[in-house]
Amino acid sequence: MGEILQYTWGAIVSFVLAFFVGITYMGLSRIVTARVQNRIGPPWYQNFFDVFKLFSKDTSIHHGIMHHMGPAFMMVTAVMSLLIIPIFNGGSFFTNLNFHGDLIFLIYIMVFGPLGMALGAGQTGNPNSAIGVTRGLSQIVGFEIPWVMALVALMIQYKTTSIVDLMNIQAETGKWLMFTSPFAFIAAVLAMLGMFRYAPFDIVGAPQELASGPMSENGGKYLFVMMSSGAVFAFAKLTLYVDIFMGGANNLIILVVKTFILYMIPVLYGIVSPRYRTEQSVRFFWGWPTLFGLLAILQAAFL
Amino acid sequence: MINDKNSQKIVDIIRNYARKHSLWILAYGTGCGAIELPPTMTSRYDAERLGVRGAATPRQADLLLITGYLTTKSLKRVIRVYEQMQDPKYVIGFGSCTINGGMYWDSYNTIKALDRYLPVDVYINGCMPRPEAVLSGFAKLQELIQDGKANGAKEYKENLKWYRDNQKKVITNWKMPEYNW
Amino acid sequence: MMMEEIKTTIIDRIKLHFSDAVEKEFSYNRLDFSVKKETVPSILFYLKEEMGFKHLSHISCVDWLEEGEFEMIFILWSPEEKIKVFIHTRVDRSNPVMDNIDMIWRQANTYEREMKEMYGIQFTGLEAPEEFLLEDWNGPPPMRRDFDTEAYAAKTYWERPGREDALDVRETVEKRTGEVLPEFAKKYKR
Amino acid sequence: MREKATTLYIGPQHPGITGNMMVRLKVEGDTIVKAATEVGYLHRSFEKLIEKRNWLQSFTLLCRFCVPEPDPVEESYARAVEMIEGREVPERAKYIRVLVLELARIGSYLLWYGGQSGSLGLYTVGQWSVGDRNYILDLFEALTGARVYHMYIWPGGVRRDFPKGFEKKVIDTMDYLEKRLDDYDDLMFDNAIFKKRTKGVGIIDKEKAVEWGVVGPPLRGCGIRSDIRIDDPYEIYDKLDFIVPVEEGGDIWTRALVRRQEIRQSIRIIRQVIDNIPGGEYYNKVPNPQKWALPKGDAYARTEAVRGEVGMYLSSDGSINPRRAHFKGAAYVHAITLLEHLLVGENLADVAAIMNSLGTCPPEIER
Repeated sequence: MGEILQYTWGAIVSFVLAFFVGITYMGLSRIVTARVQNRIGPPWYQNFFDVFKLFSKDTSIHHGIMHHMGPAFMMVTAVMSLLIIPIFNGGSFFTNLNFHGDLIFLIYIMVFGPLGMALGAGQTGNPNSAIGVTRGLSQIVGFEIPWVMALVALMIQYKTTSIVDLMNIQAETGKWLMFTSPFAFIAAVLAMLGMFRYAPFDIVGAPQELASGPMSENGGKYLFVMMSSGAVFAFAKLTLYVDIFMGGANNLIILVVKTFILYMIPVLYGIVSPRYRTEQSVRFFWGWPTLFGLLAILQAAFL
Repeated sequence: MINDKNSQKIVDIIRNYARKHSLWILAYGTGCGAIELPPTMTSRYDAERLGVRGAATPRQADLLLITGYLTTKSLKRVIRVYEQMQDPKYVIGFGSCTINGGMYWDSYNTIKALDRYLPVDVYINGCMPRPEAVLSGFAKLQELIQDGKANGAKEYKENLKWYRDNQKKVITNWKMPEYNW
Repeated sequence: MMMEEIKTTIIDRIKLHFSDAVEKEFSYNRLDFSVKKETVPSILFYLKEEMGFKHLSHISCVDWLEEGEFEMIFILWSPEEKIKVFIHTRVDRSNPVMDNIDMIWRQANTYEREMKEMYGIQFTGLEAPEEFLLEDWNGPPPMRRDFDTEAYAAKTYWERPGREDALDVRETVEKRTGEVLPEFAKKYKR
Repeated sequence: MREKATTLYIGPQHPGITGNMMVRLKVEGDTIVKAATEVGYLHRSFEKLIEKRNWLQSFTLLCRFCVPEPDPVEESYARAVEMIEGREVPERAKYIRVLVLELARIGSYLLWYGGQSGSLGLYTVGQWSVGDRNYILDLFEALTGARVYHMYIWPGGVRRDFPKGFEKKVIDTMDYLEKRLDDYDDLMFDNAIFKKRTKGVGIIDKEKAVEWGVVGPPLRGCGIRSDIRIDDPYEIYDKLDFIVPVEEGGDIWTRALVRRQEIRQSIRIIRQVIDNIPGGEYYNKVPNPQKWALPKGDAYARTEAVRGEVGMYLSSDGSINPRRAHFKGAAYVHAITLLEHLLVGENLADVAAIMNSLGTCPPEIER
């Protein structure tokens, strides 16, 4: 009984944490962007206003049940991946629901959200959504390959499919995996650029062509769910990267610092990049990132 | 408990505070006033400080800027766009041509007073309104939202027939879906 | 002078091929021809293909209500000779029919769509959507001189009261507020 | 297997569209098979209204023809009036006019930087350049009293002389801009992704370009040296030393390159104007505009704007009102027949970029 209670508490606390940190990061990224663009930019808590406003907006559009479910799928994905990703090193409170094989589970669950979104966007009948979703799915095909290759390399090298095991290995040897298997790290970071959908890989929701793509029919509460799931998912992904490559974190401050540094990679890269077309971005991911993924697997298999 | 009058008041204050600080403009340059929007959004004036930001589709936007004169052809699209927006929504009339026709007073193709066709919350006068004027318009709208006085959308619903009659007087071929809020 | 020679050659060649062309010279690099409307497609084609007037600069139309005619002006530009040629033609106002020239220059199609909508000039064989600038317009072609835009606007649109007497702003200010105009401002009065 | 074509509307409410117009696309997958434009959302019947105004009153309407760069329209109109009447313009006014036109060109190009890079998702350059455009607008404000609509170039000269210390302000702004332009280059023209997105997209055929009515930077981007400032010189352009840049290729990239060099040439022209400007009168005063009638006649004045050739056909019947003022904007050709032609076969993602590279300006189409 106590165990279940602890798990529940852990889930709630980590969700709230992920929500706040994720939304704050979004606000901070807006400030960083603004400063690069010679502006002052909004306050860091701007996105809380936005999220709350979206939540309090009326929503009178209804395109069918899948349209309702689309954002929900995204939220489910975000929360589920958050729950199996351990947030801190060693501590049992935030270990959450990890199990052996959770890396493989993650690979599956992380594409579940966009797939659900695709169904939802398809039902809105808006051609912009439909085209945006097909672009999004093709882009996923692009960055999934280096990403999976990086994970497979880690699995081969350390003969485990558990995130906690990987964290323990790092804690025991004192060496971060980003140094012991650098190729996997490079491949994974390049894949991360696509995962976060900042420029140059933001063709999915490009306002200039698609009027924000899959989101174009989703306003008000739908957009609230999507924004907050995006924030939670961003935090989950960043934590995952910190866990498996950067030795995890022992307390909140280290976690925030590490994730923020990681988060700045796609943000800063996005500020100075135009966007790729879909086929160009897929070609990009199947080029150097995949090569690094292959190198990582070779390193894991033969070294 | 939550429907209690006083708690509703508190909820309203918080809600209005959030709404006020997060105005998403629909990216629809209906007229020449749209030329002063890029300067308003960029470094010297930087409207993003006030939480003003562009939104790509009517579903996501809160604020419709009618940036100048509206031709009858445009008016039809603007009405459609306005009705697709989700409550709460606000309209800012931009420039003197939305107020009384401005220099287009004898043109056969532009409407002369915007508030006959759409509920306008704030007018910004001038032709062109300078970015400072635009910012002060935003600030005025924020004030109205905080006080709960920016009720254009509500008026539109209540007086829909009056607005519709006016709209249909100008748009001869009315082939549009009905308002579905 | 160089330009004079070019102009004379152009006039000679045009006169040779098109007997109804009446030329009118302007200073520097402008040359005008008036032709019958039947000649327009052939003279344009000749100018473009044989004489290097590759660039169609403008097509305009003027309504001469008093004379009962539309005047159409085609302005061509020769990138090599740096000279522009105006082709004027007159179309009967009661039965305005012209030949379509959009096979010579594709962009003439746009001009013709506008002329058709704004003046009611029919172009034989023009393939284009019905509406160009206006939508659901059921009045007379609006650019004709006999269409009164002010009366139409007064009839169709509601006008906010308060600007009827504002023909001269200074006078209106004086009248409405009782403010006395300074002396220097009075000389600008109507 | 044949895919079914979807109809996709871009505009009038669309962030990617420049201004207020619509492009109706038939799309198979990501490829456009058919494009049709629809304009008229901004038709204010200017030309009808000008017939009801007198020769000077028209200026309130003229500057609203094309909002990003109103001065070439005023210049065309003023020059057409002068042609009909035979009015002399003082030498100093000619220099000031060139200065205003070139400042407007720079301002408009800075806005174009924003549009072109924004259409490809590179918002930073746009934010910088549109922010820096304010300095040009400051100059306009000092000179004409308005940021956007200047109504400054009048028949017979210009409306006001330079304010005190204006020359130095102009030179300072030019110095600043020259420094900033290098920053834009680093981010935009040295950017591999920008090159990838623009090279080989929206190619205009060089052989057909003149016939199709392509003018301005798009034509120069095809490798044809054509600029009204040198072909049909007006004001004092024949006395100035500047280069008309030309690039071979005809795609978005070469058009961008042409514009990038032209903005530097404009700065060069402005420096020359400030160095060589003569003193004297700036305005050959017109009579009372309420009674000012022009002789019977017509004129067509062309000016090189950033979008290409803009012209004003003016016809006078000897009265105090214009008989007809017909404006031709470059976008009138570029954004309708040329755009419809260029879009076929292109990727859906490039629509906004192509429209921006052609300098589409709907208000000047519809007037």
